Amino acid sequence: MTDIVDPHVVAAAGDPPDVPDATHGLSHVTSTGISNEKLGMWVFLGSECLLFGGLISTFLLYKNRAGYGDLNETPHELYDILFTSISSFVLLMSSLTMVLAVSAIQRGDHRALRTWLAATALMGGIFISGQVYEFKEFLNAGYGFTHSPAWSAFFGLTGFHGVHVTLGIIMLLSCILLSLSGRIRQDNAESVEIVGLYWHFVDVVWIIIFTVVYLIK
Amino acid sequence: MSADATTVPAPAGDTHADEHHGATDGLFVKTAIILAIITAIEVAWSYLPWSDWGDGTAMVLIEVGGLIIMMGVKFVIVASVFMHLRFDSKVLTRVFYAGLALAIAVYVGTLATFEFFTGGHSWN
Amino acid sequence: MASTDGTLALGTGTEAPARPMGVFARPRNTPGWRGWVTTVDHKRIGIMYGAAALFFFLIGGVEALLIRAQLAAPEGKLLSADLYNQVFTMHGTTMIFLAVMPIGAAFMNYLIPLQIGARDVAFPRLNALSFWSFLFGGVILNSAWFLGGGADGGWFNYAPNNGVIFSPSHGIDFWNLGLIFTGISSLVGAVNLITTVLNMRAPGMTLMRMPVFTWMSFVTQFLLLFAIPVLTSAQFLLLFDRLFGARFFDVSMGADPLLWEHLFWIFGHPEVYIMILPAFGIVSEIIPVFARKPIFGYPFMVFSGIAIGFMGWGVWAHHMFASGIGPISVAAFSVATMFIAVPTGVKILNWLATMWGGKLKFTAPMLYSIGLVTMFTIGGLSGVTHAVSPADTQQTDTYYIVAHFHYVLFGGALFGFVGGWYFWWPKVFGFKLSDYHGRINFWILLVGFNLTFGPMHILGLQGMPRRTYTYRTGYGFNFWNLVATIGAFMIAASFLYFFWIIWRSYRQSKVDAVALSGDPWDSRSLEWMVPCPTPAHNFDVTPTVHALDDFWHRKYDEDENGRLVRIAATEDVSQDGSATDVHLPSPSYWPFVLAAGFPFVAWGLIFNMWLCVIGGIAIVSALWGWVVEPSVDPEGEHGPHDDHHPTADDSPAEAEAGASEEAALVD
Amino acid sequence: MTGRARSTTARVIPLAVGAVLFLASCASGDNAPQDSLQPESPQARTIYNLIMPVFAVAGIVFFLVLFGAIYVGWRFRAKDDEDFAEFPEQVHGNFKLEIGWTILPALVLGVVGIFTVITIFDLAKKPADDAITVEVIGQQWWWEYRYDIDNDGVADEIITANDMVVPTGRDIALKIQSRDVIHSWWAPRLHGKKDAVPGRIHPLTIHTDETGEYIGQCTEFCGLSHAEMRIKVVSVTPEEFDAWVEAQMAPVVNPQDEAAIQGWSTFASTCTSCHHVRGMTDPASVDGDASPSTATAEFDYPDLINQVAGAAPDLTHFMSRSTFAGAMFDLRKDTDECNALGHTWASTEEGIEKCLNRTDLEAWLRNAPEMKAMYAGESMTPESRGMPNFNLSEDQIDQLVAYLITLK
Ligand code: HEA
Ligand code: HEA
Ligand code: HEC
Ligand code: CUA
Ligand SMILES: [Cu+2]
Repeated sequence: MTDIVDPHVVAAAGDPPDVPDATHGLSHVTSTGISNEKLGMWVFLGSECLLFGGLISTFLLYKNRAGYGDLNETPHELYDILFTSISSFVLLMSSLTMVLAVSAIQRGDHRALRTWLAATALMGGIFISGQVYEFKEFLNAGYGFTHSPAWSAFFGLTGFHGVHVTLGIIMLLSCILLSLSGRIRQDNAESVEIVGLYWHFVDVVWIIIFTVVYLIK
Repeated sequence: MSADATTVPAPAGDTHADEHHGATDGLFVKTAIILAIITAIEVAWSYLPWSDWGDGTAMVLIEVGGLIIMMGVKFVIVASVFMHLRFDSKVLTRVFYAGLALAIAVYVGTLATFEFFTGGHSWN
Repeated sequence: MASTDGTLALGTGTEAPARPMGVFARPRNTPGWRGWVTTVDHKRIGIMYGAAALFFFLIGGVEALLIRAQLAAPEGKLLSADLYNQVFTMHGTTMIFLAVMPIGAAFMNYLIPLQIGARDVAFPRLNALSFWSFLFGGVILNSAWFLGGGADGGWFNYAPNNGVIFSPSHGIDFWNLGLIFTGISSLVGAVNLITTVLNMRAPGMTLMRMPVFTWMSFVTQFLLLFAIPVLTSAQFLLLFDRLFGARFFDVSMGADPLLWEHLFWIFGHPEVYIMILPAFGIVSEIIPVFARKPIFGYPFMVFSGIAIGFMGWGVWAHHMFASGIGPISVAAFSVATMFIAVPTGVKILNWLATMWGGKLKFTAPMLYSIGLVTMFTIGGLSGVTHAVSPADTQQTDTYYIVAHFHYVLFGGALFGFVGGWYFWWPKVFGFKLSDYHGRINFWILLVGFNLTFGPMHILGLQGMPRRTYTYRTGYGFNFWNLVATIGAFMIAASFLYFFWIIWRSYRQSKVDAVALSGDPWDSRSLEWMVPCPTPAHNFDVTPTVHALDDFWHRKYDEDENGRLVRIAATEDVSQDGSATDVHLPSPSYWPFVLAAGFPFVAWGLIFNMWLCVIGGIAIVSALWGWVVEPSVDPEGEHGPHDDHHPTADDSPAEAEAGASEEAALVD
Repeated sequence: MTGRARSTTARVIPLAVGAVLFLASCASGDNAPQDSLQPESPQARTIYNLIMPVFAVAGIVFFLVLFGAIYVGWRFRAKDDEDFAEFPEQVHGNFKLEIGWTILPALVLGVVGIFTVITIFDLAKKPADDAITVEVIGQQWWWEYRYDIDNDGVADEIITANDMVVPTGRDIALKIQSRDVIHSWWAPRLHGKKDAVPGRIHPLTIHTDETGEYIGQCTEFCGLSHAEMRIKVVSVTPEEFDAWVEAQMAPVVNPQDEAAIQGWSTFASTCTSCHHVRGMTDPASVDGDASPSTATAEFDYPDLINQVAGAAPDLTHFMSRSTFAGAMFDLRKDTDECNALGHTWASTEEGIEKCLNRTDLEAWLRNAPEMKAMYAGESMTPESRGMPNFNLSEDQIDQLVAYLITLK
């Protein structure tokens, strides 16, 4: 077996040079050079596009089918664009704090990591509170989830997104806890980065929702 | 990332240095400012009295087109800078944008069959 | 194992986390059933996929026999209208989601890591989760039979007939929830296998050196990755409509039922290629081996597969030619659909060209492969006649369609799978299936298959609608229905024969136990380099790949005249499976526990929220256990060469992916 | 085989055509009334003319692949294990060949595609201006037809079920709709199918050249009795059609004989929560034994209680139909003699005497859910569909039938 090489050195890129095997095959190096976890997360996010796409399309198809009789207002007629703009802005800025958290742990700055994570989670929390408030306003106006296709689609889409944000907050808080217990180290900063990817994704989805669902009439 | 970085516990400081070519905190803050500005323009844009200006439908097209473009720009900025796509392997960009492109294609196709493509003899 | 990538290791390294949960002491390589429940070995998971899928195939088959018995003669009285509707719905759903897809998954799980020279998949525990959530999804779906009746809306379950008013039993809720969980299984599997193929290839294994089977699986996984969420989004809408009174499909409030049709078929058409591509991959492996020639036009085979996968996204509305989407859309989708015949034709002809000029040996796997080439072509061609949309308005929802899709699904996918069973059986179980009986079985199956589904072409063109529990004399339906029923029982007989062959071959292998070489067919790809059955660690040493069909080229080379000559004895270039110090991911309870929570959530949503709480507790505790459990047990058995593992490892991202799956089902 | 197969290529074409003809001939006329390969209208013929050449192309490709596989298999088989152990020439591919068999099918399909697109738009044309508009309304599990003869966009008061009567030689513009779930309207010898999707109106133009009955069936799965949601298009001469229209517009005549009067009042009390009879007067307004013709008060229909679709068959001119209950049962006996009477079979006492399928009609009134699978339920709820069992006495049934046969 002369052609066994150290996979540390060569990853599927043409004919490898001959280097004696040192690892018995248990490779820490991947063919693409990216870790499995990060690649897996991105692959997963690619698929999430189709999931959110389905719900966004449902909303676009139904947005004017708001109901009959007295309670026939579309979501667009009830939006408070300024309010939503502010909460969207908060969510957008949480992407900044998230990325600063990642950069902090890459520097090995654990305190900054926790601070930024907390800030991110807090901003996510503000966004969710805003959403809860908005939902309550609509409910008070008489429009619930079961009112009409338009309202089902509105609550379905934004609620679904809200659940994603909530899950993200839970992940952020877990990261803070793990960091406090010393389980997040500089050399596994990637775990924070991956949580960050999820968080940013939830944010970019909102960028789309904010424009397509709120701003465009 | 380099092989060493993944296998050998590296000394503090330079672990990922090679990975984030130029992705500094300064860049992130600048990016955020740009995003904030675009968002402000978006909201203002949507408040402009488009339909009062000239030919109504054309104006609405401009309004919507503008919003879509700004949305796209924001999306790409967040994905490339905050999500590091610009600095990472192209594979990541491909799988993610493949999903996105596919989603846009099939859903735009679907909505189009609902809205426009009746053609022929129709009762609706 | 890259899943235990050092960068992601949690913990300080000094304090190896103790047994995470007292009761659930970390399982070791336990023998017996616990070993199977806790396994994260892609091979064992593959075997479980296969076994469970075969079991569901029998259920689906028995349902098919009920259908055929009912339709043997006009005015059949075996099943009531209501029961018949449940039976064909469950037949279609079971065959597609619980039989053909998971049989494909079985092959992919077992073979992909071996063919690319890896020790396991990228995320071994997620792999186990895939299997268990498929199994429990199937349990949820079929539990309907005992809890008030199966789904009765047809496998594509159009709105608004799938609403509570029109289908007040809980059958469709079981259908919906069951398929959401099998969807999670497929999605997790897709993330896993895509990452595996991209990231875990042996040195030198470039993409264009991967076996065609791995390539087709890779394309399949992308189709799953992007198609499943579309179905899931439709299912959420239905779920909220049925269980929480939403209005997504309430026509009286202005909803449009075509939304469901679009969403379903955006998923549904890629789905049919999800079912056929692995089988295409399988025959692409088998034919070269028994033709003693390399696959003809490897790049064309690969790119046609990619093309099929790609074009498969632009044709969904060919299932809706009669649904009133308007002539412009119909024309566009018609033409798009036709052109899928082009890459598929390339495959068919390349297989024939592979055989051309070869030395053909008609073993059972080879016969089944040729069966696929010919029978699938029949189905494919009837597919093209559907694509001619004006004609499809005469064909759709008749038995002509039923004929089409059984030819592609049974004559295509299943023939390929059975061939694959014969081919890889020795690799998986260490003994060969009787080839003699296999060949006889092939002919019985071929005749039975054509008797069953051939006449359906005629029935359909004569105007027999599908999904009808009865028909009348005077329409010309009687004779051919009887023939089809006879054929169906012949298929059943041939499967009973198949099980007998397995049993007999097993006995035989015990009686005259000849040690089986790792390479019984003189094959080409890496999995044949390791012993039969495959040792737990796959490869003693990771092979370095220099060419397509690398293992073949280790055995043979061309001389000056371009003739093939043997350059090494097979044993000399094979591995003997004797390595002892290989680190393997450790078994885990959590994937099982997590998935076991699913049925409770589902039943809870249907019957009583408290059951959800039970399921939720299982899920949350499993997630927690998963996160704190290192994916390689620090106290587990492994060899002395431990120095690459300075720390106890864990992979939070794996858990996160699990968590967002969770998100999907909580929503 | 080896030698012959090659020279057979030329003979493959007739074989393929033969196979198609075989398919077509498997059913002839009478014994396959739903055959889609026996077109009898311009539209169905257009489709037929499109698909037959495609079948031929498919047949040819099939025979090429099948015989190709058999030929290759035969010619290149390994004679024995020794032979198998030898290696054939190792061909890895042939770019030109492969490009060839990529392009060739593409060209074939391109041609097929062009004709397909032409046909699609041909069939989607606007119907002729003098077309009669018929609203085709699907519901679980029967079809209702409403006519707009003069095509003024307002449905005339012609509401019928099961049998759709049309004149020959005129375009019939169908407006296909549904009141509950998706159905699909299909009369194979006239046209391909078109789904009836609730909330939408789908167009389909049919046209008959010859008088006769064209049958079909609902083909989109629509629940329990999808198998028995049948279709019958009755094509008559234009004169007969005009007569039919006139008869349909005519108001009902109140019954005269004793049993029928009894039936009338049972009907008014039991059946009118679902069924309507246009112009029916209120039996309660008949004073004493004065003639029913003196009953003048319009009948005041109660609200419909249990049909999800919101309707049950209109019975105004029930006897002008040849079938009932979603065309599942014959109303007119299915004998040559009775069929010869056409759609006016019930216009005479004698016709009714001889041809009324009394057995099934009575059985229907006795216990409808036993005759046809429906979700009628023991008690009527807003979700139930179909006609319930009213536990009527035999006398009541006789009286109801006596009444129903007056609805000519
Ligand atoms: C494995 C699954 C599978 C596969 C591979 C296919 C392959 C194809 N299918 Fe099929 N299809 C189904 C499974 C599958 N289908 C199912 C399950 C349904 C019904 C769902 C339901 O309603 O329940 C369905 C329904 C279905 C419809 C809708 C019918 C209707 O309901 O009205 C249509 C319409 O266009 C269609 C078309 C095609 C085409 C064009 C192909 C093509 O990919 C085929 C291409 C292959 C060939 C053509 C043969 C080889 C080619 C050559 C030898 C080259 C030369 C050929 C020519 C020049 C023509 N299929
Ligand atoms: C891969 C998918 C697949 C497979 C393999 C099959 C296999 C078979 N199908 Fe399938 N079928 C579908 C997918 C499949 N089907 C789908 C998607 C539909 C549409 C459903 C819908 O309309 O919603 C359908 C619908 C369908 C219909 C139309 C029903 C209707 O429209 O009313 C019919 C009718 O004949 C039929 C028959 C059969 C038969 C006879 C087999 C046979 O080949 C089955 C052979 C297998 C066996 C017979 C089991 C063998 C073993 C034994 C019998 C041993 C016994 C063992 C024990 C007792 C333990 N199928
Ligand atoms: C709860 C509603 C309901 C009531 C009350 C009802 N029917 Fe019906 N009836 C139906 C429905 C629905 C059908 C169509 C069933 C089908 O074909 O699927 C029908 C069909 C019929 C038909 C066949 C009509 C046709 O053209 O197909 C007759 C005749 C009939 N009913 C008579 C009666 C009589 C007589 C009574 C009273 C004793 C009655 N019905 C009461 C709902 C009702
Ligand atoms: Cu109505 Cu099927
Ligand atoms: Cu399809």
